[in-house]
Amino acid sequence: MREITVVEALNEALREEMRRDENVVLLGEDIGKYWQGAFKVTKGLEEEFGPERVRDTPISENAIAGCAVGAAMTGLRPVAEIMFGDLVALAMDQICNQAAKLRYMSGGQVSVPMVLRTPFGAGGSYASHHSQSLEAWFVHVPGLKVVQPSNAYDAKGLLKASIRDDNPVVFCEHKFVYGLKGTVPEEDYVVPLGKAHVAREGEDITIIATSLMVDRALKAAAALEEEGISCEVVDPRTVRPLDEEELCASARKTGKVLIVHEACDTGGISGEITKTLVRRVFYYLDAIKILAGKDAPIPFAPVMEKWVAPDEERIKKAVKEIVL
Amino acid sequence: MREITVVEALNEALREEMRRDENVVLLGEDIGKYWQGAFKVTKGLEEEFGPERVRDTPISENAIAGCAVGAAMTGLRPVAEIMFGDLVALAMDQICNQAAKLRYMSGGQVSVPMVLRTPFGAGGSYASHHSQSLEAWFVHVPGLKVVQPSNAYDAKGLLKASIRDDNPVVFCEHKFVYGLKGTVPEEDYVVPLGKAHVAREGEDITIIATSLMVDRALKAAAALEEEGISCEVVDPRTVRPLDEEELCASARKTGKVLIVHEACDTGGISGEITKTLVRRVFYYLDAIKILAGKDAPIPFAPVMEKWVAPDEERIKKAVKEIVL
Amino acid sequence: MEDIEMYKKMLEIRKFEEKVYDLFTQNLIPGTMHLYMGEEAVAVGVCAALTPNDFITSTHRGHGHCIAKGASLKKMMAEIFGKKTGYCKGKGGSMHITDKNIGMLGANAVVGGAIPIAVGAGLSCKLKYPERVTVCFFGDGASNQGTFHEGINMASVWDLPVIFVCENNLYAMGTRQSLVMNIEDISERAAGYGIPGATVDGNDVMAVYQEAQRAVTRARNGDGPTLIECKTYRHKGHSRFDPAKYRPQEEVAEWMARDPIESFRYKLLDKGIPEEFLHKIESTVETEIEEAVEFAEESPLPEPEDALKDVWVVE
Amino acid sequence: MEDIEMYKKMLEIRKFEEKVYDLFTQNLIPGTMHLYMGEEAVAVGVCAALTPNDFITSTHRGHGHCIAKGASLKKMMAEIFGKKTGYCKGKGGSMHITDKNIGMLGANAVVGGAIPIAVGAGLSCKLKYPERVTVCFFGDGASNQGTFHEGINMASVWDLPVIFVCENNLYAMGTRQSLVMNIEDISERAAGYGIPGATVDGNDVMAVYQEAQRAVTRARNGDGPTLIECKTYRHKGHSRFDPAKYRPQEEVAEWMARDPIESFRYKLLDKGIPEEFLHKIESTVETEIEEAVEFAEESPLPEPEDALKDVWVVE
Ligand SMILES: Cc1ncc(C[n+]2csc(CCOP(=O)(O)OP(=O)(O)O)c2C)c(N)n1
Ligand SMILES: Cc1ncc(C[n+]2csc(CCOP(=O)(O)OP(=O)(O)O)c2C)c(N)n1
Ligand SMILES: [Mg+2]
Ligand SMILES: [Mg+2]
Repeated sequence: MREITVVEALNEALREEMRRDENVVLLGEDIGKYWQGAFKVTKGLEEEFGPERVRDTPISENAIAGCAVGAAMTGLRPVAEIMFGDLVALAMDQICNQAAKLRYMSGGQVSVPMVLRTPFGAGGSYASHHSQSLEAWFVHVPGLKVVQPSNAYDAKGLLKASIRDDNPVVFCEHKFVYGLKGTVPEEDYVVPLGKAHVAREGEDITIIATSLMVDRALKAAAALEEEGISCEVVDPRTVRPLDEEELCASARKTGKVLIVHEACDTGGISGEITKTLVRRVFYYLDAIKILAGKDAPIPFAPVMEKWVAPDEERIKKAVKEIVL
Repeated sequence: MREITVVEALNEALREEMRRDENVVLLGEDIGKYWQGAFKVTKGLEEEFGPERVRDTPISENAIAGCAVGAAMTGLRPVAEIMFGDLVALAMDQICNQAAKLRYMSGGQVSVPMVLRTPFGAGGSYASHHSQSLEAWFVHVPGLKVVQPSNAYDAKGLLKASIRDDNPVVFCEHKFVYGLKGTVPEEDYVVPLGKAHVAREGEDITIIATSLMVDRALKAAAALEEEGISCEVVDPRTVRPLDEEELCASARKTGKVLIVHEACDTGGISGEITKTLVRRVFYYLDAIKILAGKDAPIPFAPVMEKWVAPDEERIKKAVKEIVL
Repeated sequence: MEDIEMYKKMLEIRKFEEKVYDLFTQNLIPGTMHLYMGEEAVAVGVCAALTPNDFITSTHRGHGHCIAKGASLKKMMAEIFGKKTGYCKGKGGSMHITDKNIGMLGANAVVGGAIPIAVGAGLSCKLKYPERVTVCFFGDGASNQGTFHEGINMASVWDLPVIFVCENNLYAMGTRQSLVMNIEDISERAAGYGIPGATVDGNDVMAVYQEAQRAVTRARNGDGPTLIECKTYRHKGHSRFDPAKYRPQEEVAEWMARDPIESFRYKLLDKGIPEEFLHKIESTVETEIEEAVEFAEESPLPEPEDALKDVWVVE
Repeated sequence: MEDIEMYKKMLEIRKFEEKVYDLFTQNLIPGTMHLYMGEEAVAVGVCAALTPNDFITSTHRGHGHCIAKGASLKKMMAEIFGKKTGYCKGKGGSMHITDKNIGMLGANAVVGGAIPIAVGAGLSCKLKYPERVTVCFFGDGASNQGTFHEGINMASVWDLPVIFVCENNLYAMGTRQSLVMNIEDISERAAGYGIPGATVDGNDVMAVYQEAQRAVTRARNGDGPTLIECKTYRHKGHSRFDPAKYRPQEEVAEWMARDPIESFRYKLLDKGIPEEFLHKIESTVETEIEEAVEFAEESPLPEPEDALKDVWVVE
């Protein structure tokens, strides 16, 4: 099968969904023909679908999200882009108080089938205003689904599923997942929301990793294999709803768990995952360990920036501390 | 000693700090002489300190927070009020991207000694836009401190400590903690940030409860005492920084932990507390249980609203499930 | 809409709220309550220019908008009572009443929160329902929110069929307009977005109606949004038991003397409508309100566990 | 400030950025980079009207503001290199340079994010330092953010000494102004807040200086804020390797022909300043830049663990 990057996979997902359903419209800053999206995810789409369906917006994050909410309530299926994930801070009211709650507050009368796409993550020396991973904020909001693809296949299938989902979905793309290549079929498929993926099977320990950390965990697992340690790598793919069954099954099988995410440790989703495991499989567990981003904003200088996120070496070290 | 309500205690804290330090200024919607604050926390303050220091603002939450940030960077010590905690969603950029990070991004050149006060919590049939508990959002942001007083003594002492602290502090008041009465000394005191309070000593189980849930946990504990179950109730008071020592010490002592908060279960701070306990005292623990708000927006009708938050009965039941 | 119908609608709002206020002071209604009394001419005048398919968004002070757009008094009352038969099954209450079938996209308790939502509905109109428009109601206080600026600008550059109706009742809670903005007419802000703005007497239902019609026509013709400011006044305090002492007595008296319903009644009489006819309308409305209260009182409460329904769309 | 000094400052910005751009294309500088080249007259003209105690806030395109306000080229360069000796110890980089000692409250990478911060600094001026003012720089794109609306309105009602300087370089990334607002002059928005607005040729340093002086005088006299729009143009793309193909060639050519530094140089020569004198300034600047690069290159990197410092104030 052909190999494409995550950016290409996302672009295909948008293109195919727009062809399939004329209600799918895109809005965001510089997503149109002049810039094609800050990370080129919307490349060529204005050219194909025109400026009515691919809308360059003013720099107005809260209105972008809110416009998507209103459009979604009235029959469109908007996919809004917030150019950098850190800037969701400007749109929290529309995402969390409006999109997430309008169905509930109206007693189920309306639905808000929108997707809010945004690139999270560090690694490019973009400093503290362009590098955070804030999925935990959304995980805490009933009414939202939260997706974090880690590879091209999932990216395409999950984005399609998100667009077809009748709930508001926050779709968290990682800037350094964008360039990862993977095999992606030509034919239409979706990856259902709420289903984890066992990215690698193993016996000694379960590594639950999200987004870019899946790639690092897989590399660590491959290296550890050579040292005789067999790691199972589980990628939740959607952090809300969380596939508790799969996560618990793996944890129960190996009895040892390492949770890895790039977002800051304190308050990150590792807490929620730990809680889930403690609730459901506490008595089967020998050890749970968390390896997350350091508790600091993301610094600019590469030597510091590289240091704040978990890497392959640290994952290996953490696994050994648990297993050996 | 005299008994006063939490509202009165907070009002005293503001008044005394404003007398002590002329750099302390207040800003917020309807906090001045015409309305005195939605919950009357700022009663009489414009009358005493004048409109220059007690500033009624336009309805502009992000600018309220941001104005506080700029004022704090340049020598004032602003205390900003967001009228309802749900509306912090509009001010997340200024609180989380600016207040929290400016010190860091400037390499330590500036500090942002501001307090953002806001009433959280359900119970008044105010429905989904005026009832949430969102402390978990702030706990995930390095650079912020997050405070949740549960009684009048702490409320006054913690607010004073927050105003004197050189870091940005998000001060989460609960609407139904406001009316609780407690003894409060006349003389000046502070309650240091980062120190938990053992609100009741006990042997069989540790109940870690926050905000209004402390009151409910204490009532449950008193009732359980009669049934021969001895509960230790620990109130973290500040959820960031969390007093890990005290929490772990109590958990280690009793070996059984119940965590109670009103905020929605998924993604709430119970995850972070669980993670902390698992990290530090896993092998001393027989059981951890979480009792949190249901995973839904806060509904309007009292019969549903009452049902979504943990109450005394549910706390008792949960304790018994663990202990018996 | 006929002028008689407008009169009836205004009266429905007034009587509905008088009733609700009465029940509220008897502690029969939970939560808080923002009464629209005194501002009826705005909602009714604007909605008179709309079709049932057009959309509106509303505020924390939404009863008037709901009724003017044609909502069921029964289901509104039941919602305010927190009953299962209410518009939102008791989940929303007064501040979140929604009726999707009549294009009422919801009262909204975040001040200014519905402005971008109205822009989105306007986008749907443009792309899917070219014959429809969207009206966005909001207050003077809301016009200082970032959403006002972002939303109107976006609607302007996209030429969306959205009519922004600012209900300037001179106060946001206890805060007088002059304390929070340095302009007299909020419609002046329209120029900053390159759209027409107009200020109209919000207590004169026909004046509001005519201004709204002009804006609706522009919108339907694809000429984009308009900002209409309606100067009006609330008869009651902001919410619940607010005695509204921050308002000078003369100001209150002056505005009470300009009651939009009373003055319109005089006009109808002047026009030759027989008084008995108006009496009949008045008693019909009273009956409707009584029936609504009965419906609400007799309706069942939700189950506690219903709190977990409607959070997500479940396939 | 003397006009010769203004010339020198503009030149410092230009040469600094030419150097930085050069190093950047050689991959010697990490991250991204927003060059101010072409807009020098704005920062320099405005800052010429300020004292060292006045405050400014800045944007993602902040080099010019820093230099105009008097920042050290060495510490700026070191910061851009990500070195420990930089202004922010390598934590901020180009988009967050701050120098508290000269009242430079920080470049800010959230578009429009510094506007409310400037309002807060203005509040400090009013309450603590009545002789000071605050200048808030931001772009045309930023003027569509809610913060623009909320911040300017707040400064207006509180009569704060804040000068809002909109650097209208006609584009926000690839988005031309006309695509995102239906007005020509952003200064028109001032009327919506009841404050004076002015549009000025942002490539004419003396024109900017004079307009800024008027606004600064108003602010120092307690007469509140002003919105100044400076029409200008960036010589380079938005960031990094953006070739800026979305701009018509004639437009680019037209603006390049109106280089603010070149045209000011002609004026100085016309005024009788000897060319050798300007040459001397030019070579002084070159030397300063070389020294800055040397300083940056020779400076140590931060330790990885430094990432955990400066998160909180620790007693
Ligand atoms: C974003 C936000 N801020 C504050 C509040 C609290 N609040 C509710 S109504 C109100 C006043 C609104 O004034 P205005 O927009 O003039 O509407 P009016 O009440 O006069 O109809 C305030 C401050 C809120 N609900 N939402
Ligand atoms: C709130 C926000 N939205 C989007 C971005 C991404 N971004 C960075 S600069 C920029 C364009 C800013 O345009 P303008 O305000 O005109 O300033 P200019 O770059 O032209 O100087 C954008 C969209 C951002 N940093 N912050
Ligand atoms: Mg009002
Ligand atoms: Mg620009």
